[in-house]
This record gives sequence, structure tokens and C-alpha cells, in this order.
Amino acid sequence: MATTEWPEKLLEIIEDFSAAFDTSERYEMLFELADDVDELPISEWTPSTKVHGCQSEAHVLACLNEDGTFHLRGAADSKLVQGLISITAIALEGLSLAEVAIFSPTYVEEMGLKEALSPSRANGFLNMFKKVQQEAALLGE
Amino acid sequence: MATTEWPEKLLEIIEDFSAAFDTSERYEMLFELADDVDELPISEWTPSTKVHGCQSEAHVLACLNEDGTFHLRGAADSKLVQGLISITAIALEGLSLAEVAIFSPTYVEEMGLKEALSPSRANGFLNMFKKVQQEAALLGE
Amino acid sequence: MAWSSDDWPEPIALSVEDARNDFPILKRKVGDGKQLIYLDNAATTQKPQQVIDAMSEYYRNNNANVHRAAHTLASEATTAYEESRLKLKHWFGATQSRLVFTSGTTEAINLAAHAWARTNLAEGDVIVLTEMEHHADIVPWQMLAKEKGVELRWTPFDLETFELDMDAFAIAVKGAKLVACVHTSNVLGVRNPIEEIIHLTHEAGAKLILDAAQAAPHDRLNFEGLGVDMLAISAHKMGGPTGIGALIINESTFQQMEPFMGGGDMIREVHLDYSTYQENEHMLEAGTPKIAEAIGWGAAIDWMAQWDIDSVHQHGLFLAQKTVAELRKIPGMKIYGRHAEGDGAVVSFLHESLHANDLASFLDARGFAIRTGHHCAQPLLRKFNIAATNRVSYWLYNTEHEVDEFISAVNEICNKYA
Amino acid sequence: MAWSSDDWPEPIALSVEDARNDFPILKRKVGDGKQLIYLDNAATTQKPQQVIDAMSEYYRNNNANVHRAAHTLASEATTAYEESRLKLKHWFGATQSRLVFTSGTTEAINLAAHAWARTNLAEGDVIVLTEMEHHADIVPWQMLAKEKGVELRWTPFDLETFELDMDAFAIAVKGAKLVACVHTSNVLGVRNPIEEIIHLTHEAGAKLILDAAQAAPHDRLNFEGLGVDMLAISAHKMGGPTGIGALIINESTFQQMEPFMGGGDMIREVHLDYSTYQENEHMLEAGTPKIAEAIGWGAAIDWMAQWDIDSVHQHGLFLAQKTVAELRKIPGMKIYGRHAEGDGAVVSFLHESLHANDLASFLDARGFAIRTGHHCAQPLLRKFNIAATNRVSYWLYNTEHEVDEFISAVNEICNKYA
Ligand SMILES: Cc1ncc(COP(=O)(O)O)c(C=O)c1O
Ligand SMILES: Cc1ncc(COP(=O)(O)O)c(C=O)c1O
Repeated sequence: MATTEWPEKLLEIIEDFSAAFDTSERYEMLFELADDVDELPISEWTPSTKVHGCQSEAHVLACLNEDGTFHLRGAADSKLVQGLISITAIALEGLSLAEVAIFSPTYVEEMGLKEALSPSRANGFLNMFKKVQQEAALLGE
Repeated sequence: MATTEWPEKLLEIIEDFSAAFDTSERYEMLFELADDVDELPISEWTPSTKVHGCQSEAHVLACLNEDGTFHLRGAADSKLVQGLISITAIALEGLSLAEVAIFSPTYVEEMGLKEALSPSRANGFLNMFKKVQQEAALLGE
Repeated sequence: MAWSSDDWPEPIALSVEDARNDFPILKRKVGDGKQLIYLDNAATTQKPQQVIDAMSEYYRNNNANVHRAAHTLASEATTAYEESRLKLKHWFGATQSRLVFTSGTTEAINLAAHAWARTNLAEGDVIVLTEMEHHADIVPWQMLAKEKGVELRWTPFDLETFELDMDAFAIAVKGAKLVACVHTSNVLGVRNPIEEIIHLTHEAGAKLILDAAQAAPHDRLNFEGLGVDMLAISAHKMGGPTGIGALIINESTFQQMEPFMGGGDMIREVHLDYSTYQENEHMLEAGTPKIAEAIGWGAAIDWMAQWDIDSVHQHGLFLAQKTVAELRKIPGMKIYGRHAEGDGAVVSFLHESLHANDLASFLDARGFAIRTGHHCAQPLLRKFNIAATNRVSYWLYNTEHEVDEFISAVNEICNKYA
Repeated sequence: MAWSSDDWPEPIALSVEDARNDFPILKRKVGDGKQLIYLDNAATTQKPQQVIDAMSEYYRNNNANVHRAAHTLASEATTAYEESRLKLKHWFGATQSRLVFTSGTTEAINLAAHAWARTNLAEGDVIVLTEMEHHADIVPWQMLAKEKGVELRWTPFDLETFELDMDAFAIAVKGAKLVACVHTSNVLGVRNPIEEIIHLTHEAGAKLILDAAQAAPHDRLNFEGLGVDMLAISAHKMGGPTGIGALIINESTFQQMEPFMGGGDMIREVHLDYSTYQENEHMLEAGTPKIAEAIGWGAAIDWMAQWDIDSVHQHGLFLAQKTVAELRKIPGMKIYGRHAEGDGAVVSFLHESLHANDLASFLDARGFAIRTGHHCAQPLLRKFNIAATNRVSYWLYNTEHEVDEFISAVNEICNKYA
């Protein structure tokens, strides 16, 4: 998926991040975005919502909006990780399950975040993204 | 034992070696000296004549001359090692057992051979020298 | 051998500035151009240029395989390699003892478990450990316990004072065959009462293996003076290269050891149906040794030897104490450790509402390299009911200015995000 | 990960002169000013400046402990370390397999013995070896045999053709569980019929561990293509640093492995009464890894990748064959090896009346570094009823001129002293 094809809301975020002065500022934005997610409260955290291979506790739950489009809920004990979930939720919001299935996780790179993520955290992000796609696929069955 | 106190015959050898052009020449001299030892034939090699911790087979036998002074016999399968035994025999020939006991093995260094001997061979030389002194001490008991 | 400990000059008091100049990496900018402030020394220290050069020079001039060789390069390499062993023995007060090169502290402890404990301990025998141990000093003993039916006894520590329960230890050690104990905790910085532990251990007729990975960078241990039986260290935590460490072993313990790994250099004779082994340290060093690494470590010891070790220790402790005093002022911040005289320059802390990983990321974005996680000491952290701490750890090149910068960054971050 | 095998340029035919320029040590004078002629490459190769630089640069710029870290240096170090693993997997055709870093071939074979054989073999099980093995591929199996009551069967070789007795092998392998075999002999240079050995081994339902220490410098092994189960290699014999090697393991064998050494990085969770382990390669890599060494090895592979490996192989073989042809002309000189297509660039020889050590010393005084002794293969030498040979071994930087110089020196020495 080329840059121009990102969903509009994601594109805005990518532009905001690209305009950021430095990594500190990007982290600050990520931290603030954490609050925008449809938060999955700890009471709903289960082994099946857990993202494995992530340094912090992160949970995601794939849902459908009333119109049958995709909606992601999630949360993490780390606010920066929750920020990444939040962006992912924004990116995928309202897409069809077919669109979710082929969505590319490269937006973190375009946000200038990839290099700032440690290898273990980058892996964590990819694990999270893969889990979201898997759960989405299950919803479609 | 300072340089000036080396037995005359040893001193001559040290001077010859010091005058040598390079290590090749020193090895050549050592090789030739091998023939000068009162050679211990293989038939007389026993576990008690064997020098341990030496890469090649080397044997020494401490004896007394008729006048009660020291005399060394020896041999090795390596001619260069036998050359070292030969020089040692020359160095100690005719000394009293008391003199043998305090003799310093540093003559190899003065001959410019120490640095040319590999660590394992240098150890072999010291083991040989120590064995000669021990055997000499036993003769005196 | 040409080297003698007289070659070390009279040590002088640490000059942080002079020391610092020898570490090129400390001038680095990270990320988007922030000045690196390296506060992760307990994980690994940086290397002085002299160490880097010693290894490069070895490879450029003297590289050869060691032992059993009759050519000049091999002699030079062998001499340099064995000279490093000698330097280390001098440094650690172990000239009458054995020093076996390993790939690090972890392999050193595994070596002790295989070469000594596996042959000298039997079912029902007891090993005493502490709940403060690094995984490297836990897992090998668990494996042995499982294989041989050996019992592991754990010495607890106090959650307020961070000190080992020596009454419990005195009871646990009765009837034990081995005590495995960390000298200085890599999480708490606490230096354990080693002298008392050694005394009680030997009174009980047991042997002691000391994990000195964190002690070595700021303390000059006296192996024979202390009367330790086995001591494990890593080069990379004291200015030396990665890939090498050592187990120092006193003669009586060494005499009870069996070979661990088999292969070149450790054998005397190999026949198809049996083999005989070397009787010195080489018995436990199978295969081509870590030659360049040993030489680099020797250079690190030479470099360390210029500084009065007590001034090194005091400097680190001063930085740690200042850090603790400042962090305590931040609401919601908890410090794990006591930072008393003799302790290491390690400060573990955790904010009650700011996730440890987030704090580390915010700091990283500002150039600060700190460690975050369980520090390979999960049992210790579990006692505090936490899964991770943030940890800063200092070495001799860290400055008070860096501490001030660090504190001000933590304050800024906590004000903003906590 | 950023690196991909596309980053390697199309390899070109070996230019000995260009290659040689990258090795500063080859310009050295030894002893009393003689030009070094380094002919001891089977013991260890020299390192190109690129490898030395890669390690220095790592220490000067990126040094940090790897894994579980959230700071920039640690990320860089982790990426570089894991990238080296990836490069090696690509180089050895093992992208779908596991590659565990060890301290060398010796530790790799010991790892196989502990992590795989100790848990998968029981009393009465059979391991087939050859009488051509290096001690590193003998002693670990003897230790295991002694501990577990495993039987060792030896495949003989022909004293005239220097070839394994494949009929004997075909019989020995029946009912065996493991075959341990050297790819290319470090004494004879003989490349064994690996393809046939693999076929017979798998037909018998056994696993194969290949000692490729001497193969790796002049052959680009295809681990998965060949269908090997485990493969042991050393970096220092192929232009890389000391202190590192690897065991490559196919997935099915890896799945049967148990942890070997315990400690940091190889664990998942540590509790006082039990621990759980990583499920990838890290399970077998306890403690702080050989970080700089892995990076140096990666640089060596990059350096090697510029040359067409076939041209490297042919060059070495040409030098070996020329050496053999010339040495044969010397009365009383015996050659051990066949030096046929595919064989290594190793020539073992022995003069009937000139002691091997003396010849080596005479050569050393003239600047030639050759190896002399049992080459860690005493059983092989014992078959020939000798205790030592002289051995020259070439790598890609050795020139025909060096061979000529060597031959003329040997002639001169033999004329004078034999
Ligand atoms: C055939 C063979 N196997 C194993 C080894 C052992 O390698 P290392 O000493 O690097 O562990 C060698 C090196 O001498 C060898 O030539
Ligand atoms: C107390 C302690 N023990 C053991 C180790 C393990 O050292 P290495 O990883 O060098 O083997 C460490 C290092 O993290 C440590 O801090």
C-alpha cells in the first residue's frame, strides 16, 4: 500500500509525526494518543487477548462496527505501547475485513518510529499487528 | 652467576653464538654441537632418564668423572634439543656437584637462543636443566 | 615470562576526565543527535581505546594459534595469551591458584557446576544459594539439582534493608557442600558480607563459589586473601572485550575437578578407546582459546591498574548515592537498594505510575542509555512483587554532571507523564 | 532486519594480490628481520583489515549488551549481532535452520553432545566416527560414551589412498543413532565423501554431525541442500576472530534438544524451584553473547562473499598440489594425503631422518610459519605409526612465489641437515 493510499485519519497522524522535532516529541505524541483508543479494561484481559512476544502486557480485541466494518479495542500497561495500539486502531477503523487482511504495518516507519523502537519493541509491534490481522480473519469466518 | 664467571669452554660457545649472523646460523651451530655430547644410546633410555614436558624425546644421565667432578651424558631425537643438552654438558663438565647445584641456566639467553626457542621448547629446556640439577643432587647424597 | 606485576605503575587517584578521554564512544551522539549518556555499565562497560588497540594490534601483528607450535607468531601469541592469565592472577590475588578462561561469568559458573559439582556432589547433598542471585548463578544449579537430586536451599533477604538474612544462612549452610553467592547484586548494588559468608561456609566444611561479575569493576578482589574457593568474572563488565571471562579456582578445588568439554589443548593423549588429560588449567580449556580476547582483557587490567581502585569505588558510590538522594525527592519513586559503603554503583528504581519501559524510552530519546527489565534476577524482583525496574549503573568515566543531567531528565519526564 | 543477501555483490574470481593487500600481518618481518611467510592457515587464518575494523568500530561506536534493552546502543548492538547470525545462515545455506553461536568448533561439538546426544542417546546406542577425526570430534563422544554407555564405532581409512573405508562405514552405520564425521581432514586435507555419508546415515535412520572447521575456509557448504543435521564451524579458521564459532542445527534436531548451559538470555522464566527456557537459538546461548566476535565474523563473511568460492578453492588446491609435487622430489620425504579435486589446501609431510621439530625450527628461522606435531589427531597419526608431521596449509592470500620460497628453503635445509 503506497503512502497516498493510507486512510485519511492515519495520514494526518503520519504527517503530524513527520513534522515532529525529534523522537522525544514523537514519544510525547504517542503517549497522548494512548488515550484515544477504545480501551479494553483490565477486567476484559484474557489469555486470548494477550499479545505474545511483547515486553509489556498488551491486549487487543478485534470487533465489528454495526455496519460490519472493523473496529479495534486494546490496552497495554505501557502507555507508549498503548499508543501504538491506538494508532493501529485509527488506521484500521472502518475498513472491511478484506482491507485489514492486506494492510501494511509500514506506517510506523513512515511515522519515524521504527528506528526509535528497540528490536524487541519492534518485534512486539509486529506481533501485535499480526495478531490483529489474525483476529480479523477469524471474525470473517 | 655473572657473565664473566661462565666456565671458559661455555664462554667460548657463548661468544661464537653471539657472533652468529642470524638465528639460522645459531641453529646450524646448535645442530653441529649435537654431535659433541657423550651420547646416551637409545638402549640406555629409561623412564628415569627421560625429560618430561619436552616436545621431543630427550634423555639425560648425570655421572661423575673419576675425580668426582660432574659429567653429563644425554641424547634426544631432535638434534637441536640434543645440541642444547650438549651445551649444557659442556657448561657443567668438570664442575663440583655444589657448583652444578647453583649454576644458572641463563646461558641460553646470552647465546641469543631464548627468544628463538618457542615457549614450549623453552619450557623443555628448563625442565631438562632442572632434571640435570636434581640428578646431580642425588649423586651427592 | 617477561611480564611482572612490577610493570604496573604506582596507582594514582582516579581522574574521571583523564579516564573518560580514553573512551571514544562516550563522545557519541545517538538517535536524532542527542549526546550519549551511558548509564548501563552493569550490563557491560565501554572499552578504553587501549583495549581496542591491543586486540587490533594482535590481529595486525601477532595472530596465530597458541600452544604446541614452533613458529615465531605462535610463540608470540602464546606468550601474550599466557601473560594475560598471569596479569589476571596478579590482579585478583590468585598467583597460587588456577585461572581458567571461559566465555564469561555464566560459562564460569556452568564450568564449576560441570567440572566440580557434578563429580563431587551426590543425591541429597545441599547447595546454598541466595534469593539475590543472577540467573547465571541459579539455572546451572537447578539443572544440576534436577540431574543429581541435589537439594537447593535459598537464603532470603530483607525487603527493607536489602540485606541477606545471615541467621537463615548460618542455619542453611549446616551440612551443605557448596555455597553459591553473588558478591555484589546487579539489581540492588548491595555488597554481601562475603567475609562472614566465607567463614561460615568453611566452618560448615563447604566450598564457596562467588559470582563477582559486578564486584570486579569497582573492587580489587583478593582471591587467596579472602580464601574463596571459586570465583567467576566477566571481562566485558570491567573494560575488557566480550566473549571472555574466567573461573578462578584454588588448588584443592582444582584437584577435585574433572574435564568439562573435550577437544584440543585439554588432552594429553587421545586413543580410540580412552584419553588422558592435561593437569593444569588447559584441562578445562577445550579448543582454540579466546586469544585476542585474553589479550584485550590483559590490556583492560593494565589500564585499570593505573587507578587507585579505592578512588574508583568511592567515585561510583558517590554518584549512586547522589542519584538515590535526588530520585527519592520524586513523588511515587521507589528505590531498591541501600547504597552503603562498599556497595556497587547500581541504582534500581521504579515509579508507581510511569511504566518502566516508557520511562526508559523517554530517556533514550534524550540520549540516556539505562537498563530496564528483570536484570536476569526474576526471583529477586518477584520478592518485591514487581516484574521490572529501571536501573542506572555507573563506572569510572561517569561524571557528576551526567548524574545531574539524568536527574533533571527524570524530573522533566515524571512531571510531564506521571 | 535491514541486511539482505542481495547486499552481497556478484562474486568475482579471486585476485590473490588484492586479497593479500587486506592483511596487514602478511607484511611482517619476524625474528631477525625475515619476511613472514605464513603457512599455518589450518591452525588459524589471518584476518582482513575489514574484520579488525568492524570489531574496533563496534567497540568505538556501538558497544552495548544485547537483547531485552530499550536504549539505542543496545538496539544497534542487537541488530548487528542478529544480522551476523543471518549472514552466516545465508552463507551456509541454512536460512530455515538454527545457528547457535559457540566459542568454536570444539564447543559446537560439545554442545551437540550435551544438548542433543545426552538426552537422545541411551545405553547401547551407537555413534559412528572415523579414525580421521580431530580430537574435538573424538573426546566429547568418549566422555559421553563413558557416561551413558554409548558404543563408539570407528570407520578406518586406507593408509595408501587416505580414503575412508566406505564399506566398513556402510556396515558400521547400521543401527547407529549418530554419525560424527570430519568434512575435510586437517592433517590429510582429504575431503570425505560427504554426500554418500549423509545418504547412508539417513538411510540408517541416524543423524549426522559434520565437523566443517577445515571445509568452511575454502568451500561454501550448503547445509540444507546437503541435508546435514548438525554442522560445526570456527570463525578463526575463515578470516574471522578468535573466540567464536557455531553449531548449525536443522529444525527437527533442534526440537529434540535440551538446554546445555544455564544463565541469562536462554531463559524465559526463572523461579526458585524451576525455570522455563527460550524456544529459539537463545535457549543454547547462555550469558552475554560473543557480540563483537559475531560482528567480526559477519564482516569476514562479507569479505569472503566478494570472491568466487570456487576460485578460492582451486587456488588453494593448486598451491597444495605444487607443494606436493616438489616435496616428493626430496629423498626421504613422505607425503600424507592425496590432494585430489575437492581436497583442502593442507600438506602434511615428514622427512625420514630430519626431526619434524628441527625442520620447523630451521624454517622458522627463515621466516616460514608452519605447524608441527600431532595436529590434534593422534589416532590418525598413530595409524601411520608416527607421532608428528610437518604441515603447511594455504589460504587465499598465499602465493605461488611463497610456495617456491618454501620449497627452496626445505631443499636447502634437507641438503644441509638430513
Ligand atoms: C578438523 C577440525 N576440527 C575441529 C577443530 C577445532 O577447532 P577449534 O579449535 O576452533 O574449536 C579444528 C581446528 O584445529 C579442526 O581442524
Ligand atoms: C551478578 C551477575 N552475575 C552474572 C552475570 C552474567 O555475566 P555474563 O553475561 O557476562 O556471563 C551478570 C551480568 O549480567 C551479573 O551481573
